[in-house]
Amino acid sequence: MLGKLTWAAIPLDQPIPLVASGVVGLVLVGVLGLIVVKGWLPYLWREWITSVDHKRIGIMYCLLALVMLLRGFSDALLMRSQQALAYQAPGFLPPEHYNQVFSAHGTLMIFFVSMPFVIGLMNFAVPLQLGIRDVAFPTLNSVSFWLTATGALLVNISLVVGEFARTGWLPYPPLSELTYSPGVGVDYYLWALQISGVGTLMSGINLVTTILKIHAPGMTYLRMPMFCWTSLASNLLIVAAFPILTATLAMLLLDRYLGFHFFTNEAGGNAMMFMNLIWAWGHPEVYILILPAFGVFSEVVSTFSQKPLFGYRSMVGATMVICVLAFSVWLHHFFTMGAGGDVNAIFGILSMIIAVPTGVKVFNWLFTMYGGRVTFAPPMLWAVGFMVTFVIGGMTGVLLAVPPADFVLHNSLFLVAHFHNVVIGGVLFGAFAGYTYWFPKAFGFRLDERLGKWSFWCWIGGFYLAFMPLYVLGLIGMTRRMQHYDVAAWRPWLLIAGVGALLILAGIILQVAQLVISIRNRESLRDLTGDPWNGRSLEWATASPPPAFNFAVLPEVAGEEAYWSIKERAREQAQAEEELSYAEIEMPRNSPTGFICAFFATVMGFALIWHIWWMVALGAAGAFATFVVFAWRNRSEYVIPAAEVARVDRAYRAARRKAYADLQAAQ
Amino acid sequence: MSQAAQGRDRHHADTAPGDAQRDGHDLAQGVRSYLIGLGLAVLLTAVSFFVAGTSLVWQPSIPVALFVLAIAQMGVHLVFFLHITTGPDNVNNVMALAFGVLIVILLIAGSLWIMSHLNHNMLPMDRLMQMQR
Amino acid sequence: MVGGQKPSGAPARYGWWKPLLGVAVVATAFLAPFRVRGDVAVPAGPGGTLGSATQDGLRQDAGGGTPSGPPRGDRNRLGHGGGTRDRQHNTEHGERGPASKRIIVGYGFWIFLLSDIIMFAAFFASYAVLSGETAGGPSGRELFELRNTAIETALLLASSFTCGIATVGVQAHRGTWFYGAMAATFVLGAGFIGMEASEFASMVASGAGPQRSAFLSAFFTLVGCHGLHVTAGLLWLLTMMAQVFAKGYRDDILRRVMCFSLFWHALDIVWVALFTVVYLMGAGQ
Amino acid sequence: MILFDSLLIMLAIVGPTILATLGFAWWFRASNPRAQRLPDWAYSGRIELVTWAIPLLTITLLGGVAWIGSHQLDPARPLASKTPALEVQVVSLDWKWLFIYPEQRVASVNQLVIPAGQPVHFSLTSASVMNSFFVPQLGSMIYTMNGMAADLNLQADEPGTLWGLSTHYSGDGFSDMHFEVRALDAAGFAGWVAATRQGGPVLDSARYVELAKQSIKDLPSTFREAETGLFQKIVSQELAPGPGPQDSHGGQSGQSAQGRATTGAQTAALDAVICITGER
Ligand code: HEA
Ligand code: HEA
Ligand code: CUA
Ligand SMILES: [Cu+2]
Repeated sequence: MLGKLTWAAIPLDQPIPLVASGVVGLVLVGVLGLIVVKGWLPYLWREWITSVDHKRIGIMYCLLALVMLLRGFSDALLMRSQQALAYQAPGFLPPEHYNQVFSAHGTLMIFFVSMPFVIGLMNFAVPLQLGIRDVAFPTLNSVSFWLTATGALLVNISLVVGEFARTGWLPYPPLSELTYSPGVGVDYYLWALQISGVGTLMSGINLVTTILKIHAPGMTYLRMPMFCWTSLASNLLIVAAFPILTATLAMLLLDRYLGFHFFTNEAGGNAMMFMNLIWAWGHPEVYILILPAFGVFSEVVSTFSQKPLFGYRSMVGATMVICVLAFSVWLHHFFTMGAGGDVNAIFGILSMIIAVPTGVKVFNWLFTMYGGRVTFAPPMLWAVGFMVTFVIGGMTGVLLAVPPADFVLHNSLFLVAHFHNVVIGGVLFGAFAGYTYWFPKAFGFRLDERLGKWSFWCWIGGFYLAFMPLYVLGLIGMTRRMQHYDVAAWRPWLLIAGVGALLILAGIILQVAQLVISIRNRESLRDLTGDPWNGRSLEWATASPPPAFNFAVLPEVAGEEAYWSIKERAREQAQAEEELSYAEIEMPRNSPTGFICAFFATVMGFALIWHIWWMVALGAAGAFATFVVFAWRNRSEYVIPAAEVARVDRAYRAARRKAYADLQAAQ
Repeated sequence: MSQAAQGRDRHHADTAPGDAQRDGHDLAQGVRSYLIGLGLAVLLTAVSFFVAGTSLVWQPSIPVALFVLAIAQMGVHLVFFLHITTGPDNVNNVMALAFGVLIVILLIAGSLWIMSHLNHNMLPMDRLMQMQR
Repeated sequence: MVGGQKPSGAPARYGWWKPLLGVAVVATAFLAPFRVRGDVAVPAGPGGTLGSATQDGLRQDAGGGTPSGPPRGDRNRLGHGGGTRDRQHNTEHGERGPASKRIIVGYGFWIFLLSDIIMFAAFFASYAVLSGETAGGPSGRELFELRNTAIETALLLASSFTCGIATVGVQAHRGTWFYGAMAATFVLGAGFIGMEASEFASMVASGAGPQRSAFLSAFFTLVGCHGLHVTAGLLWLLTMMAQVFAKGYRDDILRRVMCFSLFWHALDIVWVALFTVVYLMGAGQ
Repeated sequence: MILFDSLLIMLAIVGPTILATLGFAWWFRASNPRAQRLPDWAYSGRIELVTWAIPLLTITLLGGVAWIGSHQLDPARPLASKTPALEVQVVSLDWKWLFIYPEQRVASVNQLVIPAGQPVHFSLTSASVMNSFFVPQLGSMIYTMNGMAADLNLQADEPGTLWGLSTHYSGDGFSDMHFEVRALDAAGFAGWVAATRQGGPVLDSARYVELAKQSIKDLPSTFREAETGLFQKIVSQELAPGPGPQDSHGGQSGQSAQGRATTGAQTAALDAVICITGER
């Protein structure tokens, strides 16, 4: 009846996780109870859960990422403390737990922190920057988000029921095959990623179509803000890479569930093929993450230098070069498999070539600052911190791309240091920059700057303290994924790294504090202009938070920096704003499709993991029914009358005029 | 916008994949396109099957011939069934296709290249022969 | 060898042309009436967009027939609203704002198809790498029946053609052609699936199932994945017939039919790669 | 060596980049009245040329280094030496290392003894999952995989005691998959072989099957006699791959005995941390 699921799956014999999951469960129930009692449920359902508004969905993506970030970070702290303790000692985490911890940390950080964060930012900002009303397929967008959330949920269920994979964030066979991993951990991993992978793929298709086909009038390709370009590249990579992941994981699933022999030791299976395919996805994946961050920095550096982006066309070219090259370097993750000198050298050199367009980007940001009037609000701090940090990480990446060097550094902590260097110094800093930069747009008030700066300094200091020692450790021979070790020389460096992680913790606490305090003081931080940073692109041309339809009248774009030129023109002509002619607007209707789909997907995923076949059938039938019902509906849009549009827009304009007048009066 | 401009626009308009050329498009023409496609496809398929089964052709060239025929047939399908053309209205569709094809080639060719080297370096049977001592 | 049906010794050279000839005959039969009625019944309106005249009386395109009037087929052409600006058609350069909904949907689906093809590419790559790993089990040469493959190919090709006819029919709002051609497509596609299923069943029965060797795992996955796509396509096909029947030639329904036909044709393209790489090359090795 | 060369080449450009970043950010800060402002400056063909050219040239140089390096330092490439190479066959098991000396017909577990000054050719495979064989002081690492045999050529120049390990995660016993490497002079090596021949069990297929079962922290041991062709039987999978965990129950896969040995005091001290995550 319940497949493999028995009471043994719930860790009754292990008090710590039991209590912990109990606490988590209680908190969840508490929050849900509060929502019900306070009567927020209808509001949440109407305005968020069923929303197909790209801004709302973007915000929910970021929220998911932040929550998972906390989870991923506690994993990181666990690892740091284990390694600080486990010198000639078992430490406090036995291998089967420690191995779950690093696997869960990597999986969460890449798939459920970085991915949702960058997708959330793109979802939020791209349509605004393009001057349009929504993405190409709004309902699909909501489905994408909820499927991603399903994946995250499944990973977290594995804490309480069963176990998570102990195979690393990429489950190399034969270790991940049934023979060597008979538990459900790998199945949790696989189904969580398959389900969220579908969501990611659909979101990629959605954004590619949006960026290529829907623009405000006059917004030609070469007038799109840099962030749109990098988003385009990133989503093209999603569309091209995620199917490979899906296929690869499907093959592993077939091995595990139906006794196929793709990657097994028996019957001619070939595990090397898994590594080949997973990295054919995996390397593009890291550029999927970093490219939107590059876009954020392009926006931030130019805004806070009060200058246009230097070498815009070069930047576009560099972005697209990275996009294509990303697919020609994947072998650098397994130089040490022994494909021979020719293959290794070619892939090594192709990997290094990516340093060229990336370098161009770095230099162009540099020259964007040159001659600028640089102000150091938190987004700009993250950007400068990024430029310094990422360049170091990129350099060590290029070093790893030299095959003879990789033959001694592969899988060492040097590698771990490299990728945290680019992933924290690049992706995460980019996400934080974007978060502080667009927060006022999303909510209508700024984040507290002082706490933001403090948090930044803790983060950057903590980062260097936590990860520079890993370079040293790698060079003196410490390998990754060690649950304990006997080498005395490693210990001091691991202790320093532990202290670094604590400093990062301080940064995180400050960030949470910043959020809480900013919400409390939101009235004094309120921004009525819609343009708190004196921005240059179209998202700043509308109210904060923007109305459902974003723009009352689609803006006419006349140059590369759409909003800047509008402001310039207004300033030059010093004229009163012309009265716009408003028209009715059609907007997509809310739809619970995404949420319901995700519900059935969760049921189905869980049932598949535990081999509860009747429940699988139930989930599949439910999902199909949802789909048919959705496809059968007759009206997918509603109309906002022109009068309502006019009312909203006039109110915003009046508020903005007053805000600017107040500002002038204050000066 | 003047009417003339609009008329011109229509010709240079963007097309969705699968949309036949809009100008002068009617039922008969639509069917004709599919018929030509079918004819060509049938022809190419027939040749493929013939080549595969025949002993008239130099044997080692057969895979190459099959490969070329398959590519040609995919082209026929794209043009006559999916209406992908090189017209200015189709730039985006073709670009996307080109990107997709590029990735497919990189993936398949790259995998085969890598795996053949790995297998060559580590294939048990060849080596076991040498190592037997 | 499976089922022992292959006459001994003879390479699979016989009879491959018969089913193809059949398709050609059917196709010609299709042509004759269609052509005439097409010319007569549907005057190519100068505006020439979809269905300027309809026999079903479901006239949606009020202004579609005049040369200057915007084709009203895309009521929501400005993405999501923005209704009144008169920008009907757009170049891909976005000079004039968002593209029409038909283009957006078509393009989105096109991107999806490309990603699907990349997924197939991963399965193809695995098949290519593993095709020699028979682990002492049967190889493609012993298993594949080229005659079956030829018939399957013929069925799928014919269904691609009838599917094309269905799209032409639906755009002209002509029920007979649409339903007839869709039904034909369904029958042909179901025939294909039926043959493939029985081929699989006999392989499994003879001990050449996917668990036998890496080669067979890769074979079943690659070909089976295509088969699953076709099966999904058949379900979709029925849904589309039902939707057109229930809702008429509405724009959003027409867009879905267009997507369906793209899907169906793309599956045919995948099949071309499949029969070439798996069957023809596999049987010849 | 190549490592530091490459590092230097890159530092030559990355260093100035970092300095320029900090410099520009500082000098052009809004509160610096002396900085020159160019609010519309967004393009300079000459600078663009330089921004593309500098990394391109650096990479050309580095690419050359990489090309030559990957061929010369390819682990499968025999070392130039007058003495013929010693053959050692390496099998990674769950979770220990087996070294077979086909010429000397002895074998050892978790202990590698090699002659100094003589090249050693390793043939490597795995009995179960992937591992990676690495002796940091000697040079390159290489993956070991079941059903496959990889090559690695190394040489210890001086006698001494070194340290080797698996660098590819392979499951619960992974952290203990390290071994001692003793490089002895020629006489010492011959002596070791002779001594090993004197005692200890025989390694035949049956014994190997026992050895292939999962175990952690095996003490170094030796075999006086190793069956001929054992390595080939492992590579060709004539001897079945290692069996994996044996005591699985429910959704949990087997937990190693060693893993449960958590000390109470440490657990208590870190309860709090775990509570945050509930990570097990
Ligand atoms: C995006 C990716 C990402 C990120 C951000 C991190 C962040 C960190 N990682 Fe990790 N890590 C990986 C990806 C990442 N990691 C991967 C892929 C692996 C390999 C796994 C494997 O081996 O399979 C790995 C492995 C790994 C190891 C194992 C090394 C080994 O194998 O021996 C360790 C050891 O300490 C570690 C440490 C850390 C630390 C201390 C951080 C810290 O920097 C922690 C960072 C903290 C946060 C990211 C948190 C939070 C911020 C907030 C909560 C915001 C607060 C709220 C508001 C803003 C409102 N990581
Ligand atoms: C966002 C993530 C991200 C990014 C952007 C990068 C960027 C790069 N990475 Fe990294 N990488 C990872 C994430 C990332 N990586 C992860 C997660 C892993 C480990 C996975 C695992 O095993 O678990 C990894 C592993 C990894 C390896 C495998 C090592 C091994 O397993 O042994 C290699 C080897 O070539 C490599 C190389 C590179 C290179 C060449 C770049 C380049 O793109 C960097 C280019 C940037 C610069 C060079 C800096 C700026 C340039 C200039 C200032 C110009 C001048 C500079 C020069 C000319 C040098 N990476
Ligand atoms: Cu893997 Cu040889
Ligand atoms: Cu990479």
